[in-house]
Amino acid sequence: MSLTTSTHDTVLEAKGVSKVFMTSTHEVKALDSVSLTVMRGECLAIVGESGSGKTTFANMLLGIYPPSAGELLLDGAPLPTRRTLPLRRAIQLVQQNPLSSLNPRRTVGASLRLALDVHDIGDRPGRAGRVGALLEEVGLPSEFAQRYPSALSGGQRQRVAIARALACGPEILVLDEPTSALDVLVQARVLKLLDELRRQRTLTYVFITHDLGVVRNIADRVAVFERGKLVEQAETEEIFERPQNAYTRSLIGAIPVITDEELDLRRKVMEENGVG
Amino acid sequence: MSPLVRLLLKRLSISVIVLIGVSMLIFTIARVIPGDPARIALGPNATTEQVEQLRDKLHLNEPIYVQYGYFVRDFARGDLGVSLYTNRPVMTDIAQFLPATLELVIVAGIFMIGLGIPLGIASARYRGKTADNIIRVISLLGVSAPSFVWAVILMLLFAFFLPLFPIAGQISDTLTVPPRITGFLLVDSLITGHFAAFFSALHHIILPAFALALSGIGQAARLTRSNMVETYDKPYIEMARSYGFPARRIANRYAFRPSLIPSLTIIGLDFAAMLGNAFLVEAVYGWPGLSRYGVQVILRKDLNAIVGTVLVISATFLIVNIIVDLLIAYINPRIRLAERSGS
Amino acid sequence: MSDALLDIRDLRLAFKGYSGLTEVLHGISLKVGAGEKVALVGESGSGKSVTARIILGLLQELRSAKVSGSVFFDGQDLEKQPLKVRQGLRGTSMSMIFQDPTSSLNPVYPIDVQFIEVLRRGSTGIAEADARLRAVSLLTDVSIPEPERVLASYPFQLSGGMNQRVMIAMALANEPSLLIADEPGTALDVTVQAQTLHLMRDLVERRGTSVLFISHNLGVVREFADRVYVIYKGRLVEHGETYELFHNPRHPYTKALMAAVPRITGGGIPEIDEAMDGFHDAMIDHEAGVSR
Amino acid sequence: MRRTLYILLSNPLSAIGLFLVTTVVFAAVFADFIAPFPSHRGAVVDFSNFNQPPHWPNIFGTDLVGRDVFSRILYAYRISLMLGVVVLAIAVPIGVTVGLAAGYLGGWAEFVLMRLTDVFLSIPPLVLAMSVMGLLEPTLTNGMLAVTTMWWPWYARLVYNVTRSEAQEGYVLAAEIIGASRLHIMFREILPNCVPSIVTKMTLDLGFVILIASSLSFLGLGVQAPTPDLGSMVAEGGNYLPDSWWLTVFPSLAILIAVFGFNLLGDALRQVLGSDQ
Amino acid sequence: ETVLRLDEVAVGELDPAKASDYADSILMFNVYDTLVLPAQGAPGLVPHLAESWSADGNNHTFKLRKDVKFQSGNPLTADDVVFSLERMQALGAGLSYLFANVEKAEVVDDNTVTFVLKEPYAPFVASMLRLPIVDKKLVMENLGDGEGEMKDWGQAFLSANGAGTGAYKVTAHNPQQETVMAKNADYFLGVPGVAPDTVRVRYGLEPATVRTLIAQGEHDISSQWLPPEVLKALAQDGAQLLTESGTGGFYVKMNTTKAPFDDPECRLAVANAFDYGAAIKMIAVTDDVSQGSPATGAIPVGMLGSNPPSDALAKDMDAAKRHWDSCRYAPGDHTIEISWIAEVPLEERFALLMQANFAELGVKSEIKKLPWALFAEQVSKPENTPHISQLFVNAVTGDPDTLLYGMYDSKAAGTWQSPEYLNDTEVDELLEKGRTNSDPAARAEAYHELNKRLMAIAPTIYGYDRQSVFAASDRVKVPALSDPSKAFGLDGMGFSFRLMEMQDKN
Ligand SMILES: Nc1ncnc2c1ncn2[C@@H]1O[C@H](COP(=O)(O)OP(=O)(O)OP(=O)(O)O)[C@@H](O)[C@H]1O
Ligand SMILES: Nc1ncnc2c1ncn2[C@@H]1O[C@H](COP(=O)(O)OP(=O)(O)OP(=O)(O)O)[C@@H](O)[C@H]1O
Ligand SMILES: [Mg+2]
Ligand SMILES: [Mg+2]
Repeated sequence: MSLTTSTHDTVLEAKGVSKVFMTSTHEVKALDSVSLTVMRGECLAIVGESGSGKTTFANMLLGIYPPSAGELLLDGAPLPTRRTLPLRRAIQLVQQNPLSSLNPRRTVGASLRLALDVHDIGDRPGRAGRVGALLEEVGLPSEFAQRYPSALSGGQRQRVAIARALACGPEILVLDEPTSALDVLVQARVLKLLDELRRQRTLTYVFITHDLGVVRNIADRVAVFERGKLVEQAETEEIFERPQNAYTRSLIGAIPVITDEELDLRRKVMEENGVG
Repeated sequence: MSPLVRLLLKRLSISVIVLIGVSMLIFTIARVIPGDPARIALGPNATTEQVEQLRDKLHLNEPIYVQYGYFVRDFARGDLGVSLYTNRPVMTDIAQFLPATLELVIVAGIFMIGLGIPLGIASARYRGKTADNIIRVISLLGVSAPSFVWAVILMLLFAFFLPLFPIAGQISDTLTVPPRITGFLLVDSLITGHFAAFFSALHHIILPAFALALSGIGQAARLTRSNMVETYDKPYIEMARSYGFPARRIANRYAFRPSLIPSLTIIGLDFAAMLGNAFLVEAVYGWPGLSRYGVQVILRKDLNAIVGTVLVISATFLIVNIIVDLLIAYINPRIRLAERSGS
Repeated sequence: MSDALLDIRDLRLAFKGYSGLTEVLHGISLKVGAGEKVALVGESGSGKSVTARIILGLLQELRSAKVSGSVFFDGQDLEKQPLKVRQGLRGTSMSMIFQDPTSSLNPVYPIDVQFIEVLRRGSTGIAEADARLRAVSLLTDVSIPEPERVLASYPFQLSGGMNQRVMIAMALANEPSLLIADEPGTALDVTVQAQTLHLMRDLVERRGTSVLFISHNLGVVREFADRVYVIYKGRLVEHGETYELFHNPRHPYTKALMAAVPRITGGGIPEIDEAMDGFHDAMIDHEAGVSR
Repeated sequence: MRRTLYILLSNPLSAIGLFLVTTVVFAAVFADFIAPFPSHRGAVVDFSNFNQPPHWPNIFGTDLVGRDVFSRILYAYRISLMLGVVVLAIAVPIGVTVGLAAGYLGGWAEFVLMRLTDVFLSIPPLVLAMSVMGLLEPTLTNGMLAVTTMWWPWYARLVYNVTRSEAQEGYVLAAEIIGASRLHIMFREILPNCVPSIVTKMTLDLGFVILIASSLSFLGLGVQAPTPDLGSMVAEGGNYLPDSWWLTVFPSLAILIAVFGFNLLGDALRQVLGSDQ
Repeated sequence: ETVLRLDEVAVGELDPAKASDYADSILMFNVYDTLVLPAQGAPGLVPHLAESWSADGNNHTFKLRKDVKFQSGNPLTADDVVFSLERMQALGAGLSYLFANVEKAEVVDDNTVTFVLKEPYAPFVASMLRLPIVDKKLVMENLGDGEGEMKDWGQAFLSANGAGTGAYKVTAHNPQQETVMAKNADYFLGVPGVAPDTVRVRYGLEPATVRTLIAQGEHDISSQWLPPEVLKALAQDGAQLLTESGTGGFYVKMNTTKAPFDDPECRLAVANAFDYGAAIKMIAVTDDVSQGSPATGAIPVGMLGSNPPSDALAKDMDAAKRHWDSCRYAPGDHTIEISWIAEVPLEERFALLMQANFAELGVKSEIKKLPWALFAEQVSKPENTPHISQLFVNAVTGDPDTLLYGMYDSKAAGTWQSPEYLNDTEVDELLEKGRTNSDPAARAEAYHELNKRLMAIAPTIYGYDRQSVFAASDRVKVPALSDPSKAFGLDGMGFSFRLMEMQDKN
């Protein structure tokens, strides 16, 4: 199922991107000259220890703040921090926390509608119908448009967040730990949905997560961050079967698993890594 | 430079800007209040030439920005001008009346914090119980009337019908007033060891200070309660409970300090608002304070005195707020240790 | 019976709200033997954390919570004990690692203040310096690189993972006989998580501590627990030895749960049918008849 | 709505609050029918029955020119409520807009707007109100305007604080990423989340506006005789303490009851709307 | 030692050249002396600092006593008198307008001084009651900053210190809080032992406070501004009531330049509609004591030119209606603006009374409360002056000229006293006659005529003749305010502390 990169062109590129945060006490180098490419239509997973700069990278992709050094390119053209509407439309985000990412005082419908209104998608009367269609697309009944986020479960909220990101018809979807707050059953449903959507709409995903099990099953390629640096980047198979970097190996070696086959795989990696 | 010092400097510079804004605003306002200050000052029988002379002397015939220039020049020399109403330097008047008001407001502030916060803590600790309900109703009643209504009600109850407290003034008439050192009667009488005067002053200040403080007490209790209740729902309180710390300790140590942070800002504002409200109470209790002077000078369009009084009150307000901010910063490590700023 | 350190019988819980009572637990009975590591797994919101909080007696004080059933600890019915006794157990004989690391530490006190206070619960009158030394060694145990710096920090200055490790160290500090660990690894990387599991296992072996381990990370459960209870919407649906349960899940919910875990060997995202057939089936106990 | 009502009525304190507020509003609206002496709202003098303690039919006594205090209190409620409503209707939108803009836009807008707010907040309210009156004729309308001038900064500050914390929420970021305009984010996304705090403060404030307005009328600004006004009644009656206590005590209690009612209601609303500042 | 405590509503102005109101007068009469004093219990003036005086055309010469020393120890000389007048004229504040007609004062010798008037002015000697003599030497030593030779004329110094010959010395003065005075042992007339040793005048006490303090024996004499109800309550509690008979009245002034009051018939109509009886009832304190007595015309009873008490004015609705019928405006044409001074709550009640009375004529009115300063400003232009202003006016020297000239002379319009803007040649002529004719009988005649004319054209509703009522504790006896035979015909003079007697009860 994984798509080979050769048939796809580069859609997004980071060239030596760094980010330094200045706090009153010290400087935090959150990202240290990271260069990576994202191919059109692929799912690139970003994994790494906590605090390694994954969210920072995502935020810069979305223009929330500018890189301290380096540059970002979209389709080969520089990606400014101040986004025009079409650029905004092109890259969308699904946030980590599904509760806070939805306005508690606005109905689900209103939140979805916003994207349509801002980007002037469809004609005004048609938009209500589109909202319903979007909800159905993420597997929710269209009546949910009338509901407030507080009346939804975590998984349902996350689906609404996905629907909203999809509403403007983006090319690239940045997903920052979209399932970490969900239990495995719900997580499986959301992942399935994401996978299907990607196929249907030929989307490009930048998928940030801690869960290597998830990575294994959804990503085409994996980028591993450690302390602000990109330490390894390879196709998913490669990462799991033949991890090159020591940190990557230790990650894979420590994944808690539930089946014997998985145990075998893990053991293999651990042995290569020299961990007992 | 420690973050606290940095914060202090930042707040101070902002306050200076605000104070400049206040001075411009009040300067303009004082000059658009109808009524010719010169005419009012000279009395109804003054001739037009006399009025014109005084207007010239006060630069009233010049454009307002020029007048402001004169004001700034004099202010830089520590001169606020002469009050047309008392014929004394405004500084002298303020020095005379500010301490009485501050004394009243500070005692009221002590009531507010000393009673309001413990009541709020108790209320939160026993939330849902009878004690909580009683405290809630009391504090709600406290905030349900302005200080002057409380002043009148308290006076009626505790000075007229039940003569426990004197009804007016700062000190009993029969006592000699201690020499003026700080201007704060309570302090001066203590310094000079004049205990009769001290107790008399204390006796006199209780009722007005309490009237002034009542809504503040209610407000402080309510705020403390609601913030504490919110804090009680925080996981770290549950965690403290899971370690079996006694309820008292949890209330006073674990829950109180975090809940104080949001309360403090409002309590600070309230405290400062008392400065403005004091005049109503001062009027009822014949308290020789600044707020009353302020109202008098406004009615008489005593330009210099208006500007001076307002500046002093604003400055006090700002100082109180700076103190509160520093306190918050001190309690809240987040502000003390790192002010987050994006690059 | 008496060998179970913790014995929960027919625990029920309901919350009073504006819309009336909402039942959350519908009669949970579970046991944790001395020195045993028992896991409680299940969907989010199924009642795992509330069960833990009831054991510590934290929920009972909530006016909106209606609790019934009994909790035996060391043969004593806790519900019948005076508050003082219950409070005395907390932090000494039982302690808990809370689910949300950052918000479970007091934001206005540095770690050392909080840590020392916890240590004093265990050994009253311990000198400040000794307590500090002990805290340092405990933090080192949970792989914290600069324990001194961490002690001097406020929670907001530490990462979620660090805070979680601090909490784990605190919970282990007084070597309780019952440790309740509510999702102790959520904020940790897999490597650090493995380290903390190792630490808990060590405590169990050394001190005979019992652990009630709550998680929805089935991989971790499988590696750590001796026995597993599966909970679904306030009811236990399956129970058994870890190996048994993972190799032969029998309840439809357990099966679905197992199937939903993405495997690192690949195979795509598992298919989950939307209909939750049989999730409400009666409980399946792999040990029925086996007396413990 | 029915749920709200149900919740209000199920708690005795909020039920009392609702009852008091309803009573006060009812009294104000139907004063013409309830007041035993409707004409006493105006310039009636009756020197055969002046300065009398409570007696039938003047249950709250009579004032210094012989008017029924009870009737006047009923009519005073009318003025007070109107004043409160009008002042808030002007002050709140101004304050809210300033607060939203400062809190959300940050930077220079924040600096300028909040310093401006600080300037207004740090001038004693009465001075501020008087200065406005200084530019205008002393009438009821202008009195309202004056009170409004001193009132908006409080809302600016409140909304500013709420906005600042709301702006950190994910939904704001989400709207930004979608590309929503700043106006949309301020007024459609953030504002609804400030509403509970605002509504609560408004109920609490309604009482205080009444009080401040009366302090103004003491200074000759605002409501003019013979229109009854609670604050002036208290202030003027205060001169005749303790002998003619009814002149102050009843209007004081009237203020207390009305404001207490609004506060109870505000508290209850705060719970229902789920906003504890 | 005995302490007398009293209070005044206003701020105490200590500078004698700026003294204008009652509180200032009390300070002035005790700290300073004047050349003459009003006779007690009778009209006329008696010598004081001046032993004798004589008039020669426009020149008035006063012979000073030789034994008078200022509180500073400096002897009083003619130089001081001249200085006091010049200072008064230079500052132009307070009651200096009384001396606008004085060309100059000249030192004849150390003890003789001559005032040269520009025009004949019959009640000139009475106006000496308002020329307190200040200590020139002391003032010159304490000149403050200012331009010109006289710098600030000692204003800064005199606003905080006394420089007089008076029976009491200022020991502390805070214009808004209190003034404390002590006996001057070296007073040239001597101060009796029973007079209070110390006097404390407090400012701005609330009526309720004064009421309670007196009842509790912590206060001695109230101001005259206590509302009648409070006085009544105090009297019932056993306080004594002191009175000072009026040299003035309560005047309801109509703006004669504004319709409908530019028509005398309309003015007469409302003057007749005014319920004089209710007004008297309103100000009654006890059966015997009242804050006023029925007015008989423009001049208070007992003053030169007044009508007898039997001519008391009364409400007459028929007459009122008749007058309005002959007025060129219909009752509904205008809304009458009735102002009242915010500092005088009693006036609100009169405003209400008028509103009710006028309504009987079908006249609509609206009430407007004005703080004093705003009022004083507004009345300087006829178009800003309300239809109706309420004022208490008195003769500052006891002579009708000082009462009426300022109110009704067309040249005096535009001050707080004259919101009528009356412009009537006959009135002007009579006023001129009254002030220039030196023959008392002719003056009396002129004022009678004036009184009649003022009744006929009714620029004012003459509410009542004012009488000041003070509540006092029984610690103090004030013959000048309780015994008519000891009373002075001048406001504030009754508060000569040296004539008071403290009953020491401890
Ligand atoms: N606004 C900021 N100011 C200062 N430091 C920041 C800021 N945002 C992030 N950082 C720091 O930058 C580093 C990278 O943070 P980031 O959130 O990108 O990590 P992450 O890889 O997303 O971690 P996690 O997996 O825990 O979400 C961290 O050390 C963090 O403390
Ligand atoms: N204080 C409370 N008031 C009302 N309902 C509550 C309260 N605490 C918990 N609940 C409800 O009880 C149910 C069980 O909550 P609990 O926290 O035990 O879930 P959980 O199994 O720990 O889930 P998760 O895996 O997400 O932590 C949930 O539906 C929750 O909404
Ligand atoms: Mg992140
Ligand atoms: Mg949980």
